[in-house]
Amino acid sequence: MNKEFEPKILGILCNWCSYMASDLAGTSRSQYPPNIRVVRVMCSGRIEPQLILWAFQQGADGVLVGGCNPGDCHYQEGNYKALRRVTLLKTMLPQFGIEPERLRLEWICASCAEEMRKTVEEFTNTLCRLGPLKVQIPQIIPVTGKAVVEYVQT
Amino acid sequence: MTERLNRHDARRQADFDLNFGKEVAEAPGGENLYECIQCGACSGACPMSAYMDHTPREIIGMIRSGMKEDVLRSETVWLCASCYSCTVICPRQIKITDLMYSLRQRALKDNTYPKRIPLPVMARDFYKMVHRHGRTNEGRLMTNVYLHTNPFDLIRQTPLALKLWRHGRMHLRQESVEKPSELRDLMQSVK
Amino acid sequence: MLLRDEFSKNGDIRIGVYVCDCGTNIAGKVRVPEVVEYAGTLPHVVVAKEYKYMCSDPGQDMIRREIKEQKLNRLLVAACSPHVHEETFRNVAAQAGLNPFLFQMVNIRELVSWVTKDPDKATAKAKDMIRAAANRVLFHEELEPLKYHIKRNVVIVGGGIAGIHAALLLADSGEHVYLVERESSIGGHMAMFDKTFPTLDCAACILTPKMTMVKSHPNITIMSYSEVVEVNGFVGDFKVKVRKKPRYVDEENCVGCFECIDACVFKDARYPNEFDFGLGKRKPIYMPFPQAVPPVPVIDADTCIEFKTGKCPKECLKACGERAGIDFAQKEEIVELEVGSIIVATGFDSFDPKKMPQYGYGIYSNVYTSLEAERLFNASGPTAGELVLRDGSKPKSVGIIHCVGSRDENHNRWCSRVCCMYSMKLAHLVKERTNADVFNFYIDIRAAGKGYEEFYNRTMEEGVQYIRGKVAEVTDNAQTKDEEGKLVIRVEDTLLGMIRRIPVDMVILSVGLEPQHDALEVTKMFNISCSGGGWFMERHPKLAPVSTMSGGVFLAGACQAPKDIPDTVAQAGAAASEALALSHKGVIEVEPNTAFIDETLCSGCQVCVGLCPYSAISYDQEKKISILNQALCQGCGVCAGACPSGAAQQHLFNDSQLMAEIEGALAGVL
Amino acid sequence: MDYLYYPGCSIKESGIAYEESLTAIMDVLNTPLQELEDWNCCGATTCISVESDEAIALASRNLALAEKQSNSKGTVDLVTPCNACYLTLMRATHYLSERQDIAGKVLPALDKQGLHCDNRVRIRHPLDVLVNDVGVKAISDHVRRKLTGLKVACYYGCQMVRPYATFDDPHRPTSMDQVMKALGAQTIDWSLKTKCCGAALGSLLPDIVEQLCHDILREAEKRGAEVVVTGCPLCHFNLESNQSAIRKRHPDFKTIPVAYFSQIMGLGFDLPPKKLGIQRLFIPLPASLTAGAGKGGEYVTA
Amino acid sequence: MSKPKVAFYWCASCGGCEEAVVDLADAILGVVDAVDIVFWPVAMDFKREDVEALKDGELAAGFVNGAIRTSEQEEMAHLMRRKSQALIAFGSCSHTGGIPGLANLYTREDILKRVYIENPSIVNPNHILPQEKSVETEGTLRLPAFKDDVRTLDQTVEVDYYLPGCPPPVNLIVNAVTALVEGKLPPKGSVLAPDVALCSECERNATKPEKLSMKDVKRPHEIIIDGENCLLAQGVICLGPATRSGCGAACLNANMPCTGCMGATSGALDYGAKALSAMASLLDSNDAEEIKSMTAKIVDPAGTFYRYSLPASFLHRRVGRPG
Repeated sequence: MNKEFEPKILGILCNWCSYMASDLAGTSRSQYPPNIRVVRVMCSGRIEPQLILWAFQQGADGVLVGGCNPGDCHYQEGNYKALRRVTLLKTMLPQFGIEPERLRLEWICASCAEEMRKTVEEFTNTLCRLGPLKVQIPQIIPVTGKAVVEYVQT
Repeated sequence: MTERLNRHDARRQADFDLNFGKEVAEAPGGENLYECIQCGACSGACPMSAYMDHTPREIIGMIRSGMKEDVLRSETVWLCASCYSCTVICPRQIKITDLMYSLRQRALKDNTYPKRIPLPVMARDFYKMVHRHGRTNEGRLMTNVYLHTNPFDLIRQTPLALKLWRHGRMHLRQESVEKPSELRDLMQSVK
Repeated sequence: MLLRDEFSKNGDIRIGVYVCDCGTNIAGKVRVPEVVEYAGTLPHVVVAKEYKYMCSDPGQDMIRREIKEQKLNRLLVAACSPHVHEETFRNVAAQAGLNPFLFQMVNIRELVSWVTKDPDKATAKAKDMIRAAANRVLFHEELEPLKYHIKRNVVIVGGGIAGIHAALLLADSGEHVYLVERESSIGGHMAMFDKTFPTLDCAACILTPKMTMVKSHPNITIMSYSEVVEVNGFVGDFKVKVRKKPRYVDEENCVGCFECIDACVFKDARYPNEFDFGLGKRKPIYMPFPQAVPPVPVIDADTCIEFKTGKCPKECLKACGERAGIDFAQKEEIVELEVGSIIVATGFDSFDPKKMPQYGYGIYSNVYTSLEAERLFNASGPTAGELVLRDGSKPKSVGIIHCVGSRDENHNRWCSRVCCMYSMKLAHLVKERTNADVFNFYIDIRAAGKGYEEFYNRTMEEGVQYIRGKVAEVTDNAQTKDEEGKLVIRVEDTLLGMIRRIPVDMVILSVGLEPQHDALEVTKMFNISCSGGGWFMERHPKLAPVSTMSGGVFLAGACQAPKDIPDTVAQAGAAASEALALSHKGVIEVEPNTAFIDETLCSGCQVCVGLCPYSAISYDQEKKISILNQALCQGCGVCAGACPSGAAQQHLFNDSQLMAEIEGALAGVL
Repeated sequence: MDYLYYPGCSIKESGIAYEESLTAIMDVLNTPLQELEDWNCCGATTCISVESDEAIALASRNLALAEKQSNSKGTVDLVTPCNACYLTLMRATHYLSERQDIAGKVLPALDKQGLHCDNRVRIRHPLDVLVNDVGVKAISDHVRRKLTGLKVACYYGCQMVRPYATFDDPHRPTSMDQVMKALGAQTIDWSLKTKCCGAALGSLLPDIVEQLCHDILREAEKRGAEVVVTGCPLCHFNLESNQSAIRKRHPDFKTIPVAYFSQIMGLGFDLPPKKLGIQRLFIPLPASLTAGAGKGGEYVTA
Repeated sequence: MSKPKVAFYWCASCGGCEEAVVDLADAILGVVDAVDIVFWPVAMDFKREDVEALKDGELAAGFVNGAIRTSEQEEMAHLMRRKSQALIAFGSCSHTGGIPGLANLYTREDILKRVYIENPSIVNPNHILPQEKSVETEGTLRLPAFKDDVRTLDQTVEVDYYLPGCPPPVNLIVNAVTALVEGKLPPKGSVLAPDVALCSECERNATKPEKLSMKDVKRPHEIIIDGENCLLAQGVICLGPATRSGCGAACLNANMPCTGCMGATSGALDYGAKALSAMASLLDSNDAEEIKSMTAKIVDPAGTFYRYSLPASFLHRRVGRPG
């Protein structure tokens, strides 16, 4: 285990449950590793692989997707959509040499501050064990005079 | 107990060691120690509690308060029969039986175990026998224990021993594993 | 898409960053001046300021002033959770003439200063989060809040004391209320009780008048023997489907004479009455209790001979005669209601003590639950208020065991809050009716209410024995003569530090409260969530205790957490006034975080159509693309997440905003 | 299914009749037990009173041996008839999966000796196997001598059902009752099925243990049991050997035979009493139960 | 006035793109009329030196197909860039990496080992691998360097236009050449194909059920595909919803699912991620185990969703971690 290594975690959290749980972790002053950066979405059903892979490309060593417990989704079934996407994405990550443990889907209810704390702590430990993830990509050479990223429209 | 305290003396905080509770909580069985609500369900369920100097609930309270001496010299931890009634009934899921084991270990290590009851001696004799042979022999074990505690008991138990012998329920041969030294190495390497 | 450089070229984005100290809440961990200095170096940031309390008047004034002076067109406040002050600062922006959705809140309190030990790391994390937001706001656009008209009807789910009280309040203020109750009578648990603590009012005397008022109120429609099966729509405009179960007695035609019950071919009541937990008996056609509302009998198809064999002489039908109240052909019916708000008052279940076999419930006949005991004490209960055991004898000693199923990690971890008090009440009633010896076994006495401690003292004076200790077991194993034929309670008397065995004739288990067995389905139906243990979750534990995360859905009573009657009634009143405030406002504004579909990009693949939980997306046969109805969209973003071509997007959470935010969040060196 | 068999030290001595009868009935039921080679003492509740890591290592060695000896690549069933061994081995599996600190020491130490513990061993009590694998139906199919009318008190003791076991209820277990009923016997309904007999304190604190045993035996007697049936060598020893002392203190107490459930099953299967170690009991079973057994003699209730 | 000069070059690709030019059939005559082809290794005998001899920017357009894997391809890409006014990435491989791009799931070392040592049809007892330079008695032999990864054309040089497809559909090529000749090209950076996904031109789109979902995942060989109905509704992964149109749904007309050669529309930044998200969202189950067993049926997710676009994806290649 690399003691020096401070993993970066991106948490994409559902507004109604896991984000509330992090809020509650704050109000209850539970202390957890500062390695997580949080992006709030209204529902885990908004979270898509493109955001997750983007996070890995941008330097995240792990991505935590937080949604409501099955059956508790504020938008009825958004969390199940997240479950489907994450499940399929996890089968693909190893092909890219990325350990599936680096992507974590957790159901953390709004009152589960302790679970939130534990999750971040555990995840940080897991990532310390796995070591850093270094995605290296070639720059796209932009057409002179116009900012272009990726494919550009007609 | 070292000396009987005067009932009218207040217990002074200086005699208490708050770190003791933390240490016990670290060891196996101590997991939920600080969640105890002193409800007494453990003591109520315990078949031995009526014979103990402190009930299991009191022991937990004493650990948390830091009454190290009193706890480690208490007979309670040795009277536990390992029936686990307390563990399954505890509303805070404290593993009280396992807690008793870790207190026994501590008492043996610190040499503060109560000398009046034979149980600590038996624990050591049993441990030594397993250490030496890898298996135990009931007859020999009890002989050792009685010799180390009260040899008169040996005489008192003779009729029972004879009865067991007559019914083919006692062997004198010390059974052992194939290579006791390997077993000793195993135990040595986790120390 | 992500044309970041376009902004840098334009140079017309002007961001103001305001970092709050929150006293020492933030500044105690995060080095705010350093963060402010850093924020000032971020692209497009033209001003970065620190202030002690950004949400205070001077703080707000400063922001308003600077938005104008510095011509800010993006606003960023780094302070507490958006759940606390997002609304505040959106208003500040709006007051200064800035579209409120060009604002972004950065949570550096709950997510940073309160959860991080190390000041260096807290400071670094705060910087990262501000950078993420500064990245994100580049892609914000002006939006208008969505406005909806609110319907004035209210549906109340659950006809216990909470539902009854809320219904009367709303109805008196002129709103029309549908009171849906799944049992055949309203009244709930309170109707089972004999007396109520601590004043010992007779429950029936205070409840039944209210039940009658509900019955006769022109603004209340009682839908008993009915259940909500589906809820659609949103705040102001819910469509609620209710299933009316057939009771085989026509509510319109029935005059409440009960001649049908007398006439039933079963001369004696022989089936266990569920309302009495089987301690009393009923006929196949029955009233659960005499004061039931509506006062209309119900036929239990499982026990009625006509339903079982079709060969009953149907004496009930004959007795009813021209009144034509009996209707064997009645069918289940689905009724759809349109309402503006919903009050969920579904109450609680009691813990099943069979899960704790050490207490002998279901094994020894003289072990009762507290609710069974309530029925025994009730004057209109199975024993007409006499406390007698199953063999007809009066107990000479009674043990009341508190916290059964409560405060126990193996079962329910919470304190059920009412058991201490009702156990004292039962102890008092035992004393009053039988003068038996009463032992109450408790872990802690929780008597924190008006007059509660006094009631505790009163029962002690009456001679009730209080033994502090959680009972280990109730057994019929007698070890001495005086224990023969008795139930023996084994317990550590923790105050005396000794193990005791106490023989009694009757054991009452003070069972805890737990969420209704089908609470989970209820949360799904009403789109609300559960907090720990399955109790329905309020929007905020202190500041919005009866609201839920779903707009227009309110909570009343024990469905939210265990409560006694005074608290339940108070909360029902609060829920009613929330519903009333909503309907009086007439119009509601909601955050425009709805989805939209870029028509030029959409191929009409219809992946999104089936995924939308609100059926807000449909396929347009003419245009051959998918169309989104903003009015139905609730803003989950599932469509945006699934859309394979990026045509479906979500306002405030579009791809560019989220990716820019992620990029900013991760750009720091940890 | 293959079952490895961990006898434990007591079974080889005072509890020898348990082994004899268990082997006999398992053979009848076509569920032979294969003894674990080179097993060592589980450490009982005593070693862990001295040193916990060593105690877990000691018990875990048996688990590793079982994994080695078994043909199965998946779960290995290790049957142990002694309640204390059952608990101790089960505790080792729990500690290894729950306490990382202990597993971190024990597993490498085992590795050094070429032994591996992959958490594949499932500790089974014979009653668990009989009720859940063999099945009550199969047992009653093998009954050759129906014990109709025999009143037995099933005594389970503590460690068979607490705290780790999941095959039966920790307060009101029924597996032994089911087995006895399958033989045609009648079981008494009592609340002391899992009350502690004093366990290992037996020989050292005779006064206390006598009293505990007296409570149990007297209740069984009072409820009309003709024999107390156990599934643990230590329970058997305590309940049986203390009776003479109890009688001295409580003259109204008679005696009541104490047998292993496997012995009673053997009698129901009409096996010769000798093969079941019946002669090793201090207090003889009712003559009606043993007379004619093994020779096709019908059981006639007294 | 002389005709505009154009050149074609072939990097890491299968040759199908060259075929596509030939497939212009009659239309090619028009092309030859309109332009002067000065370099086309597959069809005409011009050499690299001939291109080097041109003035910079002398080519009106350079068409490069194939991905960039070797040093030679990289050099040629730079050469074509220098000589062309408009450099056009022609076909999936140069656009987004194409099939050769799937090699990015393996390291360079793994590939060489597999091809030259482990391959059962290879006899190479001394485990000799290709060398950039090898000295033989006849002299020193040189081979282009096999680079560490596969890159798209625009990860190598600036690209002005993209003609997507594997190979690009004939009508798109004609449109592009016509626009070039007429000087009516769109802004630089454009993809010369419609910016809307394939469902828009797929006849089966009309057959979709009201709520589209996949009850199970089937590979095309596992079922008899119904020729009329939407493949997704039949449980077959069809990437039409995520893929740019312009091909006339050619594969669908041959009763096979779209595998995504045309790449993403402008609304998606990572083709595979978007496609994966859509397919996963359609799986008709809320049960974790069931979802697992359904996703397990997609045996090669990276190959399924990034068949033509791995090098252009966010992750670009298998992640190599330090240490």
